Amino acid sequence: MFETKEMGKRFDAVVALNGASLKAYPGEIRALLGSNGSGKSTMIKILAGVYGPDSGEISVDGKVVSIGSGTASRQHGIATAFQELSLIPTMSVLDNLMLGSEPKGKFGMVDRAEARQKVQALLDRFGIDCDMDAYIQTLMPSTQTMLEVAKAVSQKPRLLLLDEVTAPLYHDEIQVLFRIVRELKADGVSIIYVTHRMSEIFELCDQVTIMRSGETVKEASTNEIDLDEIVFHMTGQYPEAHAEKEVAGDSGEPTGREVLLDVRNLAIFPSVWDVNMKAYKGEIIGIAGLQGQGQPEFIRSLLGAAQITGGSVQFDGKKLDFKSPVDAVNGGVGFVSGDRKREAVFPVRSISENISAGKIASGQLGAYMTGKFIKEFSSGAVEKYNIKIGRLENPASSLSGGNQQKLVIARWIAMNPTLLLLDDPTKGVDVHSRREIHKILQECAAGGMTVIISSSEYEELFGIADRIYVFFEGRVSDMLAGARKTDELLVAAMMGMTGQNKDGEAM
Amino acid sequence: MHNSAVLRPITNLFGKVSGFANRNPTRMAIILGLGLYAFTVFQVPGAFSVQAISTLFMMTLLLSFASAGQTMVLIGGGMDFTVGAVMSVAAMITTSIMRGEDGRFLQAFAVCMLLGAAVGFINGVCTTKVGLPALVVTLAIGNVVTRMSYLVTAGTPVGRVGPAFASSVIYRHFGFIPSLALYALILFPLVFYILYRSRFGRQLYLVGNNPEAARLCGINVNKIKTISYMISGMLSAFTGMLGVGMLQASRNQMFDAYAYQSLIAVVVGGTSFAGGVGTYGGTIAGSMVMVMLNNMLTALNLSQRVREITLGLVLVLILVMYNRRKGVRQ
Amino acid sequence: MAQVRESFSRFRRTPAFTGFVLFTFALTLNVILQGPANFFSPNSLGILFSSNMPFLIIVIAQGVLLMSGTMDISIGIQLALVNVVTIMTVQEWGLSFVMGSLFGVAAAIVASVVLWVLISVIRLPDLLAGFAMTYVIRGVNVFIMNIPQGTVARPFWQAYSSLLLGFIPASIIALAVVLAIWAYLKRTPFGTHVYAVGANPQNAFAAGISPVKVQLQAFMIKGLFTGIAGICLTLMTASGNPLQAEDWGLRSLAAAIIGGFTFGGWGTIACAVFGAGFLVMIQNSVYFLFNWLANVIPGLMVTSFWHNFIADSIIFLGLLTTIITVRGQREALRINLEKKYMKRGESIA
Amino acid sequence: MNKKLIMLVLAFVLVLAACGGAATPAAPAPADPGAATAPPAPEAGDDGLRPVRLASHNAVVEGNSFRIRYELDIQEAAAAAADHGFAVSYASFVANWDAALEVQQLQNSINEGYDFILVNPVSVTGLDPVIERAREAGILYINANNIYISPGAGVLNVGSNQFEQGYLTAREAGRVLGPGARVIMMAAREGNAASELRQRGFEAGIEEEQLVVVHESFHDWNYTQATERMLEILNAGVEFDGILVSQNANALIDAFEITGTPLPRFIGYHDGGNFMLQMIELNREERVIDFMMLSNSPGVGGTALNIGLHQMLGRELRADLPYWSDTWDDVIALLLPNSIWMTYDDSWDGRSIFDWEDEARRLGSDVPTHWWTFEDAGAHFFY
Repeated sequence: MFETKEMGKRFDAVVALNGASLKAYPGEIRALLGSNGSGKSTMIKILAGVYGPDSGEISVDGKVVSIGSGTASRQHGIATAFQELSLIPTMSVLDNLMLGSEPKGKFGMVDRAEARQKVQALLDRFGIDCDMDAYIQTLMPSTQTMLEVAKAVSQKPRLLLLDEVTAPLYHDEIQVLFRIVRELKADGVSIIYVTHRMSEIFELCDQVTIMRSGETVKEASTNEIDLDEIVFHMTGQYPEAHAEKEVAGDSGEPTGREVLLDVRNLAIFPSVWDVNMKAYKGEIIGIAGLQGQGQPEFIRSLLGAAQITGGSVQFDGKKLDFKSPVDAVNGGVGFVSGDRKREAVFPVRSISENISAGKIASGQLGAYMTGKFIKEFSSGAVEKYNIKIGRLENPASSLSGGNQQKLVIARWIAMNPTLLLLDDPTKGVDVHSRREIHKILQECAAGGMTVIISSSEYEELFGIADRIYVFFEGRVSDMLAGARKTDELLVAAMMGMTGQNKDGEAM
Repeated sequence: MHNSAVLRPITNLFGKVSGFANRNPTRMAIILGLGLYAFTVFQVPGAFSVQAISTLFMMTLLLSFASAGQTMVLIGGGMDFTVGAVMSVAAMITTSIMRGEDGRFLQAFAVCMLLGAAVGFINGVCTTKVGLPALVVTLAIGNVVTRMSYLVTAGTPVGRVGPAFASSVIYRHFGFIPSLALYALILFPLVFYILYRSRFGRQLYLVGNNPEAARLCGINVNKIKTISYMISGMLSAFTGMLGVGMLQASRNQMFDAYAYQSLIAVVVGGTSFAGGVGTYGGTIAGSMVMVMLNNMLTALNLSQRVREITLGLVLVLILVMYNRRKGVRQ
Repeated sequence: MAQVRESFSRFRRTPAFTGFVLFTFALTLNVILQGPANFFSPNSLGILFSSNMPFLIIVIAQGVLLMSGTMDISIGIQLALVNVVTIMTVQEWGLSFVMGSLFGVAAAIVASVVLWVLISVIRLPDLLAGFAMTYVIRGVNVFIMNIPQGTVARPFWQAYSSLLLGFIPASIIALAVVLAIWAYLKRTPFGTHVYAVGANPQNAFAAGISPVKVQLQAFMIKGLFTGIAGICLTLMTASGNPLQAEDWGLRSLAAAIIGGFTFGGWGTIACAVFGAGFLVMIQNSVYFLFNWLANVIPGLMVTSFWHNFIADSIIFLGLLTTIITVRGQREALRINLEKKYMKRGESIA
Repeated sequence: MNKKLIMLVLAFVLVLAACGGAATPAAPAPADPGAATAPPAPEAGDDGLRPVRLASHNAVVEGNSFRIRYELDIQEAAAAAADHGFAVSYASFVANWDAALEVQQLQNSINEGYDFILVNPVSVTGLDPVIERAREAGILYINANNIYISPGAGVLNVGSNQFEQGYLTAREAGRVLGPGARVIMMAAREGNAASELRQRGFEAGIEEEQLVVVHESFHDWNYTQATERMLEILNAGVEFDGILVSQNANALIDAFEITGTPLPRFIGYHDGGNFMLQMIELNREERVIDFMMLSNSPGVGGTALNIGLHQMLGRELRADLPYWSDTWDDVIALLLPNSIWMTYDDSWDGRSIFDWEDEARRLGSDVPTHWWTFEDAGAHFFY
């Protein structure tokens, strides 16, 4: 059996794991549950050898081991299917599935026939209909995910970690996956199954381990626990999925204010199918939902960074026609990304330059712009919004994640845009900074700015959002406002447990 | 890691030097350059003279002019291999327009700027829009430019620069300050202005550091990069004019070696291939290192083969001190 | 018919497609300008192969490095190194040509391993490391051979440019050897690891593959191929020259990129062959273009500046075309994907 | 293990190929120049002129005023051949210092059935296979300028006497400076045959005149590099009386102008009009600097063409020519004397150097040239 005890892991200021534990017995399927940021992904990555834990111990069959690399993880019989996939897109299916474990043939060659046979058997077993010589990048996302699972299974693990693999899968593929997982279970393999889909837990799993805020809060057999209780342990609230929608009469839309943004039947292939939304001036709109339900694409489409494939958007009374973020910024839109490293922060540039990036971005190219100006501008912003961050001339990379995020928010607030878009801005940000960020956003809204904030941590939306749109599978599954802003309704909508989504539709 | 007691002090020292080089590339380059000169003087005492320092100063200036555009392009995350070709073509244009008469300087200047901007524009469009590696694209464009210069000049460029223009480059004020320094009084502030005092420069650093973030900030990344190539083209063209002002008569491909020379000077000055980091001050110091290195190799009176092997090894050594890419495991 | 279309559309998705299109264009141009009868004569084909074999193999060698995510611009002067070592070991030590060749190949492998240390172990920027190496090797070459000299025994060079069975260029044996080695390597784990390392060293490392080790293998194979190319060059010229082929370093890189390689993990040996073929065919076409012009217009005195200008312009345009075809490919891919997606969605609904 | 196997296979294949090649009859290489080149003369055309298709192959043209003039001289000589019953059509191909491309182009020209191939080769070796094929195809093949030294190739070379260029310069330096004078020696390129030959000439002259070389450097035939090297030598504070340089002397003079350093008493040699002009201007007021202006005449190509035309008429080269090469065994080389040269005291025609000013101005960066006419070539070189 595999066991982790008292695991601790911090990323900068954020505590991801705080004494969490997990057990996996042979021949059982264990659901690992938790809301976003509960630490379950971190746990998986520690077992996979991607992260090293700060404290705690991992034991295999009662012996304490250390897992320092992916290879070590494999050697202990652990195989992982990652949510973000470990496949190499420019290589063929065959090569990817056999990478690092090629069957040896004569003269040190790979036994192609055997490899093909193995891969074919694997593809057949998983019911994947694809050419094994095709490049991964030419395959559908769902097929890629199936291949990721197949690759993990092909390593004949004793412990199989499946991290949110069903999200991109179709109904029939999920059934195949379930069948295989059950077969593995019959063979005595331990399986840890991470999912957001509640229905799957009862269909497939024997045991559940629920995590919250980096701690393991509940372990139980699926026979002894029901959905409401699971949601309770995940969120600290009981859901009201079946509580009725009478209150829905209250749209929560403010009266007497101008509509700034009017989204109708918006579609963005292949992640957003049909979204309707209205945002008024001075309003804070929250966007909630599990990961990968189309929120990032929706927000980027408003910025002109993602191509709209259907529907229409009215912005400030005109048709929204941003060809690129340049147009959007000039049109008074600001964007704060939660993916700091890739999309927001300039790590080697100074803090003041990072804060002034919005100011730098717009205006005459030849304009005179001294370091002093930038410093004054940024220190002004820092003072005005009471952002405490290190010395202005230090590089941004010297800051913690939370402070980097404040930096990025300060960048846009200082520009005073009409519409500020935030995509999961508090991801990995500590509680204190988060509170400050909320305060800033509220001040801005009070000043007439419209804020659209998407967050994977829905609790925070209650605090700041006037209305919350809940995304599920590329559609708005519910809109919560006023009295309907309850944890229970939100959780239900996030899980797709509302009348809007029929089974099978786009599943 | 080596655990040998003999190697440890050496690796430690090297680690310290390398750390210093990465923190203060400009100062490191200055130390390196002066060190090379000190070594030269130690070996060949005659190498220390007002006249020699004046010449070295002049050569450093010329290389630093040629490297100015390269610095910008590298900061913006690109690479410009047309520097040498543009310099050579500008030199030929200058002599063939001036034909020994100073009055035609402005015409020559205008045509050279036009040429530099045009080549830079093509570089920019082909690297950003077409998305091919800058190294290969600019190399191909540089080749076409060079070939065209042969067609136009039929292989024998004509004319000379005007005498006043020539002496505005090579005359030595008070016997030792090269007149080229007067151009530096215009060029350096211009480059410093573009890099550190203009909105363009600010955007350039952001684009080089993180193009995706810059794009989402509302910076027109392709435009900024293209402009950096255009400025590089124009600066190269102007340097070509000054270069031929020094040598007075032009030849095809006369400054081709500057493509690599400028690249190394820029890298030694602390600008990284990764983009977003770098200073022009560092480039000037890096140019000095290159000039001092060549000067030392000549002063040591080496045979050509020894000279080339030494040059290669010293370059490797300098590169090891700077610009190490990060490993897979961090 | 449907099968043909299917296999064509699969071919369109491979990296070699753009190179193939360009190569076909250049080949057609060459055949037209030279006249099909002349072009396809065994003699002419034999010469085409024997005189371009070194370059072709060099591009293949460069391609192996590109697969593993690095490059070597000193590969050109390394050819001269092989040439010089081969000739001088024969001349000074009285070795047989075959033994001398083995020394030449060994020299190329040593040079490649040194560069591996600089690029993969010390992690210098590959462009500048290669530039520095060019100087070092050039100096070493002149140390070994101070002036062009030496000969290869007649039977060897005659064999190289002869036609087997009267129509097969003997030089093709070298290509066959290189391709056979590659065919073997492709079937070893190295054949896939090299792509993984080039495309995503992190993921490759996670899968238990050492990027540094794989790059060492890539550099050694590149060294071996460079050695074979150097022997071809030696057989072709039947003598030694310490300063030759230097600019083949950058040219081989350009050829590989034109053939469809990218910097890291994308591209096959076919790309190298097509890319090299394109460059060779364009140069050859330019020869025949001016040959034809001189015939058609008597008294025409075209300076050779035009040759180079036209050749380099076509090469530049070829580079641009690469991306146009690649874009078309990507677009086709997207449409394909969309279609599949829709179909799937329908069938489920 | 695998690699060993591959090596073995490779060696095996090569040996096999060699055996296969050896089986084909090898044409003996004639050492007699007359026998080497006597193809049947082509039929006369409609205009009564004998058509001769000439392919001129050059290693490089771009950036090299010598080679540009070389090609132009061949064109002029080709046009002039009409007066002697030949309609010479001229096509030129350049290999950009790429030996493989050169071989390909030469082989193409052989296949295309040119009557006369004139080669200024990339390297002084490496064309044996090509030469043999040309001979088998009955094509007249002459190697011009860069002497092809591969022993036993049996090819006729026509070139300038590079050794003499170095030698004459060093002798003139010795005459001007006197024994014991300190000189700087700037060679062209290590590892290059022409440069090496000139160096031998320089060394012979230096020894005879008892000059002392105080510094050595190289300019790679690159004008800018020559100036930079000279600047660096001046920086090094080397004391010297004169400079010996393998062409590009004018680039070195630039270095003196740039730094304002007093000129040495002697510099040589270079072949361009610019250099002549420079010397005239520097010495106009008073005698400042002695020099050697020496034309490495690009006309060798034109001369080679005219020699070839005589061979086409079936005439036989004289065996008692004074210019046979004695540097290499088995190499047939007509080394033309360097007829055009001038020093301060001794220039052509006995005119003062200042009388050459217009001529020098006209030349510019071009070089003075001289090629032997059809009549001259016939009279001098043939029975």
